[in-house]
Amino acid sequence: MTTVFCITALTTLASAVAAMSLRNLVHCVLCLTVSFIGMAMVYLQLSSQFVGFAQVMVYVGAVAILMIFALLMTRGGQELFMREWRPMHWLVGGLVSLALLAVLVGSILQSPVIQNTGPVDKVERVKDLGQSLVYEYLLPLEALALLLTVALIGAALIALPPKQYPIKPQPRENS
Amino acid sequence: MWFEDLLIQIKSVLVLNAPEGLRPILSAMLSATPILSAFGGLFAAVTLLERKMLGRIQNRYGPNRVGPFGIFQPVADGIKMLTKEDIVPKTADHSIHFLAPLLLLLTAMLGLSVIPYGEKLVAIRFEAGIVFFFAVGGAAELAVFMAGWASRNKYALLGSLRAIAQMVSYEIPLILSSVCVLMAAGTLSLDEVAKSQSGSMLSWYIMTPWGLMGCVLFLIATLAEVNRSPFDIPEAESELIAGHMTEYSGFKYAVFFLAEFVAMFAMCALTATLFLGGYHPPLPILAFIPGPFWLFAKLMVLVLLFIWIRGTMPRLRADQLMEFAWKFMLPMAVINLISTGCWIALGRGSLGWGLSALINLAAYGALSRWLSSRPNQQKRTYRFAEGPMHAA
Amino acid sequence: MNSPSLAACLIFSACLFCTGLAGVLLRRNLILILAGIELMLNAANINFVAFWRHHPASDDVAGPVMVLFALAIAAAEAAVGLALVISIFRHYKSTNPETMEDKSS
Amino acid sequence: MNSAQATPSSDKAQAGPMFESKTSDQAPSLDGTERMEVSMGPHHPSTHGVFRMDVELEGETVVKLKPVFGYLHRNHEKIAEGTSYLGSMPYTDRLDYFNSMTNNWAYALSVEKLAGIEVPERAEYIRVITAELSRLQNHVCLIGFLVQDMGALGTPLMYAFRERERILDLFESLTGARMMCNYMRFGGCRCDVTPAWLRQAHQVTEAFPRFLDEFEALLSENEVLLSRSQGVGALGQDLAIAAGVTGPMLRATGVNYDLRKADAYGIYNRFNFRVPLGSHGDVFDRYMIRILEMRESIAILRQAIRDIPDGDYVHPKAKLRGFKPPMGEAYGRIEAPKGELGFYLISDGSPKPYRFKVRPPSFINLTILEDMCLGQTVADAVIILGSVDIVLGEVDR
Amino acid sequence: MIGKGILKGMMETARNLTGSFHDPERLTTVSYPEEKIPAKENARNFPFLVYDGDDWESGLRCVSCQICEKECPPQCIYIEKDTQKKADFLGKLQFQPKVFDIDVSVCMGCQICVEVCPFESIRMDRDFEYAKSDRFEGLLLHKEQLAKSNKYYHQIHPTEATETDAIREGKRQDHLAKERAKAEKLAQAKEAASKSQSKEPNKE
Repeated sequence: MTTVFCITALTTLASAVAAMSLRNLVHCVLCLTVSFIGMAMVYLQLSSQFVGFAQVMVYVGAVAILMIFALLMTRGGQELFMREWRPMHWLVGGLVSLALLAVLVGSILQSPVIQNTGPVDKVERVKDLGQSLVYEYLLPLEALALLLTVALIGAALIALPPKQYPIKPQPRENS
Repeated sequence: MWFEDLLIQIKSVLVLNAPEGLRPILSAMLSATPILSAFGGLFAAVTLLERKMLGRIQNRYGPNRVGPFGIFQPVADGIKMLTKEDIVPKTADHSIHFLAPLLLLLTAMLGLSVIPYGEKLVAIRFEAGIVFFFAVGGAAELAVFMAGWASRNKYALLGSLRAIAQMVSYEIPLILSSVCVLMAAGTLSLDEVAKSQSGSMLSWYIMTPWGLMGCVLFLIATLAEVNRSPFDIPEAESELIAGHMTEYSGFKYAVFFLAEFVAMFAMCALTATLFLGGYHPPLPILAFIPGPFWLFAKLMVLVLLFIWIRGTMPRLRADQLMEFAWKFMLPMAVINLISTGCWIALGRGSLGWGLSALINLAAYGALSRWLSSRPNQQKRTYRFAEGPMHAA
Repeated sequence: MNSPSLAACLIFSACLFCTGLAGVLLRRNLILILAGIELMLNAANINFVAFWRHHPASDDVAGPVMVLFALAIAAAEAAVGLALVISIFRHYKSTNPETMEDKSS
Repeated sequence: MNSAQATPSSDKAQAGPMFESKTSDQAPSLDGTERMEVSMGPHHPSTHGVFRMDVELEGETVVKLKPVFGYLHRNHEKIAEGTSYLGSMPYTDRLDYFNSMTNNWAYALSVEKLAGIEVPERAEYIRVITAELSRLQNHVCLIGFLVQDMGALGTPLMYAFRERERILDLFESLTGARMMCNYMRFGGCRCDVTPAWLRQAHQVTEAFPRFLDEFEALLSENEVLLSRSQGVGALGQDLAIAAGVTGPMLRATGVNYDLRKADAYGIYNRFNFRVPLGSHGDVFDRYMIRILEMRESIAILRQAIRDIPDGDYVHPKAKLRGFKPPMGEAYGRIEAPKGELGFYLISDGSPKPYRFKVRPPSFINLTILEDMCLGQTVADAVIILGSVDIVLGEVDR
Repeated sequence: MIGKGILKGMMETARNLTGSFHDPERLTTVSYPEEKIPAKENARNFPFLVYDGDDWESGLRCVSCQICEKECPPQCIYIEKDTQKKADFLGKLQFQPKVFDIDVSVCMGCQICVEVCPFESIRMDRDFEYAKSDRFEGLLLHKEQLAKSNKYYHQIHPTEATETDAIREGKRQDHLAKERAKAEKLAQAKEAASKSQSKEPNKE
């Protein structure tokens, strides 16, 4: 439990909360990005470099950008404002998640796992990671590759506009 | 070697004399300061050099008013930029408008921290250094978006969306063409990559067919990634005024400019590390000249190449740019991976060299044939009028 | 480097998970709902790495590998999910899940 | 084209930040994305002067384009009706300020038609030489600007200006001014050319083909330029003829129409030259037609400089002051570098024209801008505008 | 092969880059204030008024006929006649301008005033460095600023000035001849008169 971790964790949490509660959707996505970066830093502190960098690459470089594009394409900028404020809705939702949090924290603190293991001195090696990917987890890796391909094609197909451009120039009336 | 040892000695003396608590911070700062100041100075020099060289290409002198041969032009530019009024549009999102250039600069500068400047001179020795480099580069897209969106200007938004689309699609060939080097070196760490090219020029990866093709692809993708001509579509001044930088002025604009140049330096340094032997001299005899010098020399050669290209080329259209990325760069990069694989599998000898060259040439020939058979790449012949005029 | 204790990591990830859950429950915009799901996924990922870090077995990298898989799946999910959002928006002219109900009835 | 094209979506989106605009009254197109209205100009780096294009974009595709001009309106025609015939001559310099020589010639030609003035042979030759020189510098600069619009950072433009400078030097040593020459007079020219000047003109002419070769090596095969210009802004023959398009733009569509051949005004029937024709009518054809025309102009220049006779440079009876043409009307036209440039004059016998009308080629070539730009992207609209070859002084008058 | 055209273009720019260091044809610009392109002899910019001799006021050729004022297309010339006359180079009494202003912010340098001037008094200057901090008063040139000597005229446009001098010399010769003829006539008439009457003395 270091100060660095405290700072990272608090920043990450704060920006996650902001991402879920700000009114301006673009701000939400930007805050979400900050919390993704914060999580990557947590990975680094857990001495898992490659995962941390991959996290930044995938979430900041791809997912956040994708969200922003989706936001702009769906005129998200204009639906910024929560039109109606329904306290009951918020109360129930908030209570549910707070309750879950209480349950989780309680069970974590009571669990025996956290008592008997201290941090082990080990570092994730990229070489080991790669080798286990292609030896141990080859089948999941291939399945994942397939999944990604299918998802890529599927996403492109779903998002394809119903009509094709470019627009043909119209003939002039009476020329 | 002596140069690197000297630097390390200085640093250790300074750090060891500092109080215990300050040491990590001091150490980090001492690593960062020389890099930042070197690249800051390089930025100033290159802005002048670029204008001079473009001027010469265009049969002009270039800046020659401030100081002898205009060498103080960057200083004058700096003063001008700093004293200019900082105008922020009224409807802009002020905080994001302010943060965007800083974030862009930050991402550009973070990339510099993993480049090996000498055998012992690496700011941060990550095992997955190149992944860090690309991951940080990915955040630049976000900064560009922030700039374009927060300006509340149609040109800025259009420019930033174009920039993002361009950077995202060129990141794929960029990474794929660097993967061939990683395959050959068998590591993700940049200083290992540089070390694997020690010896003479012949052991640089650019001396192999796949390395040459990879280097060309990497450079083209770099041009697109740092928005240099002919891929400067995000800032296409004839269409979009200045793209995402339209609403920036004064200091913030200068920061954008700086970030762009630093990103270019970082990419060039990466290219030099991956393909041109990094800090190694071209001949072992020249090893008495310190490594950082060689890296910067290679970097400058690449920067000059970029300036030369900028002075020559018209700009592609946004959709043609994407077309080029997907129809030429991506297949070529994938084929290059195969050719690298052949080279490695055949024992890195002349047989592998030949096969790799063959694969690359065949692929390049086929792709360029296919691309130049498209309707907008035709060689046309023109006729001259015969017979009667069109009746008026 | 002294890394954070397991309990801290777990509590941190629980907090993140609940934030994501709250977002999914409370916000009425499909993109933000997706963002909440991403947060929850990430919270789970942190647990993977934390458990791996604190596990005594030294040569095993199951945790990071799981995270990598989860990352890939999350990326695929985001791509398809956002494509769906766009397609829904084209159909209903809104990204609010409640207005969709209204229209379909 | 989809149905949303017809809906009135304009007028409102112009002011105000783009995200706050009320969307309910704006008809989105089928895929739910909004159209963006962009005003390109009058202070936009691409618009060749104070010219504005109101562009409506679907993504980056142009679906509507309205050229707006008049920012440079200087009342040329009305001013001309209030001054003497000679007094309008310097004003014609400022129509198409790249080609004051051809403007002068067109005006002088129509006044000569009106008053029935003969032009001495030497003057005709001088006119041909100066006109073809200005055609060279106009075309080469236009190509420079066009490639600049494609984003080439001014390198071709600088080369073009380097060559143009030599021609402007010629003009300066002949007429005293580089651009606003004010050189033609009714019945001839203002001053005579010297043998030294002719030698210099010969040198410039002989050096030009080498420059053109270099210029083509820089541009004509460049893949980027090819893909930017081929198939972009194609214009059909029928539309071009119907809209009254003239000049290289018309010839790029394949219509064989060149006033130097069709009218054979001046002494153009004495020269041996060809008229290049395109077949696609796109930006690349316009570019190539201009390159080829320059080569033909060089052929004309060689013949003219070789054959120029001695004699008067201005009709001895031509009057400078108190010039009063008889009552009547006349329309004189020439093949200016940009197209057919005509002056229509009505005289009531007084020293001032009763009616003075210019038929500017750039203005009329500009009228079909929208037809060429529809369905293309914004970036294309910029280079299509560049390929039309407009000079706002002539468009707005 | 894709890329061939691009390489060709890059060779072209490289040739210009290197050429700019040794080939004056490829570096046509000059560093302006220190170095100036020698002016062409015919170069014209704004009009000036020529005077003969050393004193600009008495030597001014302008006789205030106001033809240039009338013919000037942008009407940038403003002339007021003086009531006092002065003798011109032929000894004839002529008007002189009291005010002769040219607004060079309006003048377009078309040279029409020069062409129409019957007294060779207005000519084109080639000075172009007219930047002023006051664009109204500063650019409105009065006759003391406009008046420049014939020597200066010879300096800037030698051929044209020599021609002009020849014309004026011709005019003077004509005039002298005419005077002589007149004087002879007068003398003859006088003689005749004195012969016939020899009463009235000449009033002159």
